[in-house]
Amino acid sequence: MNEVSVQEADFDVGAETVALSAGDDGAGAVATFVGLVRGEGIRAMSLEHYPGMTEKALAEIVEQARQRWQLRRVRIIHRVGRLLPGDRIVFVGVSSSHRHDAFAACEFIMDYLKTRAPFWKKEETDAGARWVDARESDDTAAARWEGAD
Amino acid sequence: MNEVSVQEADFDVGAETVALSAGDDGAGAVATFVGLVRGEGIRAMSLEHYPGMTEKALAEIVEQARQRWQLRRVRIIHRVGRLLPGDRIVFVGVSSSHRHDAFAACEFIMDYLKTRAPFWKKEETDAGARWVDARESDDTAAARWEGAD
Amino acid sequence: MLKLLYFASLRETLGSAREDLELPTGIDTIAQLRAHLASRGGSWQVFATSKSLRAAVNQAMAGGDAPVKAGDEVAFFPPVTGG
Amino acid sequence: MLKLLYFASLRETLGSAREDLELPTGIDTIAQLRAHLASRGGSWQVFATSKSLRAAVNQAMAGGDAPVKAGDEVAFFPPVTGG
Repeated sequence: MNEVSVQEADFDVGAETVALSAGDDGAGAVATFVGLVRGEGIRAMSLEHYPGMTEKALAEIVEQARQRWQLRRVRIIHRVGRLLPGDRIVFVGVSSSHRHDAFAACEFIMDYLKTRAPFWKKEETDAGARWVDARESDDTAAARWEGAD
Repeated sequence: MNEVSVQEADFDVGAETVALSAGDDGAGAVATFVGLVRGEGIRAMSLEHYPGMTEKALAEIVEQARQRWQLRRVRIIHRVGRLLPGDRIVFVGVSSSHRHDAFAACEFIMDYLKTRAPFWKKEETDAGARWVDARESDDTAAARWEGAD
Repeated sequence: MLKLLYFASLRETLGSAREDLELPTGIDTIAQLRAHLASRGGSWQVFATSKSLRAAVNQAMAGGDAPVKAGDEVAFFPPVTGG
Repeated sequence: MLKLLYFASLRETLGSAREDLELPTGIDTIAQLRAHLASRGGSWQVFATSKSLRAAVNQAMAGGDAPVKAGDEVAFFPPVTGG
């Protein structure tokens, strides 16, 4: 099964979560994350990416997570195109024998995805369209994994 | 909606995850955890609990999580009775505006549930039935939240 | 009267899930109640010998110093293993 | 020949998503390529003025010292904001 998908289509959170442990009775722990478009005066959001590099960057992040923790299955789905408030943007799911590895890897993947995978968000507001600025807090979140665990 | 359920029945992971953000466009982040029965020479597992205290203990853990982080919705489902390898045992889901709060609260709730909620597991193996011993690593995991974040 | 509950391996060790106990004079804490139960001898000595046994008073975790009084619900059980 | 790609706000600033560039002599690194592009003037000066602009060579993040050679795919873009 493909670990990484970049797609316009929505995804089935339940099916993706269940697939992380289906048929694997060594998987005692599944941690997942879903990121959604928040309202906050936003009418819509458009996600652009760098086809080719995106998939490589995500696969590289998964590889790094596998080197740090004992993982069984990993799944990343990131949507691109135009999304509305409440729409799902990203799914990250990790299965492991033990919960700490699943939690840590899931958060690590999100932190690295936020700072290393070539996606860009443009918001449509009542005042017009604007590109979302990168946030320093995301750099800080990613940096704390360096030397950790 | 009830935040805490203790039940024999299985649950719908997808529906529970979706419900954490449905109709709330301020929810930008949903973190979930599913714990499952691992095989490892186990034929089945029976979960006993202390009705009344269990629900209070879980509600208290949710309350503590809400005091530590900015959370929107929280959901805990814990199954009791006889379960087979691969069966789901527990679901913890948290929604928040931001991912760090969702991740931290979800892991905190699991760590505290493991050490403070009155559930007991009995495994059925080929060599007979045995009560599962509490693990020191669970105490360590719960203790690290004291004074943290 | 005290409502006493025993769970999991302790329930099996004692062969009892619950009992109603007329609270004897001089028993005001969990520690004193444990000593009283241990004095029954046989499998009840687990209340003296087990260091890991936990207690709850009225469905909240309680240490040895926790007060017990008539009308309370007191539970004893091994360390929890849920999740 | 170099394949150049521009993304997001940079693409809009330049009014260009991609171009094929005959690599001028003396340009061996990302930093030199940036200086060359900035020398076009107008909106291209963003390559000199923007501190946050990122680069990738053959789809891997690259710093200013990273070598570039004919046949490479080089991309420039603002800091990423996915997730």
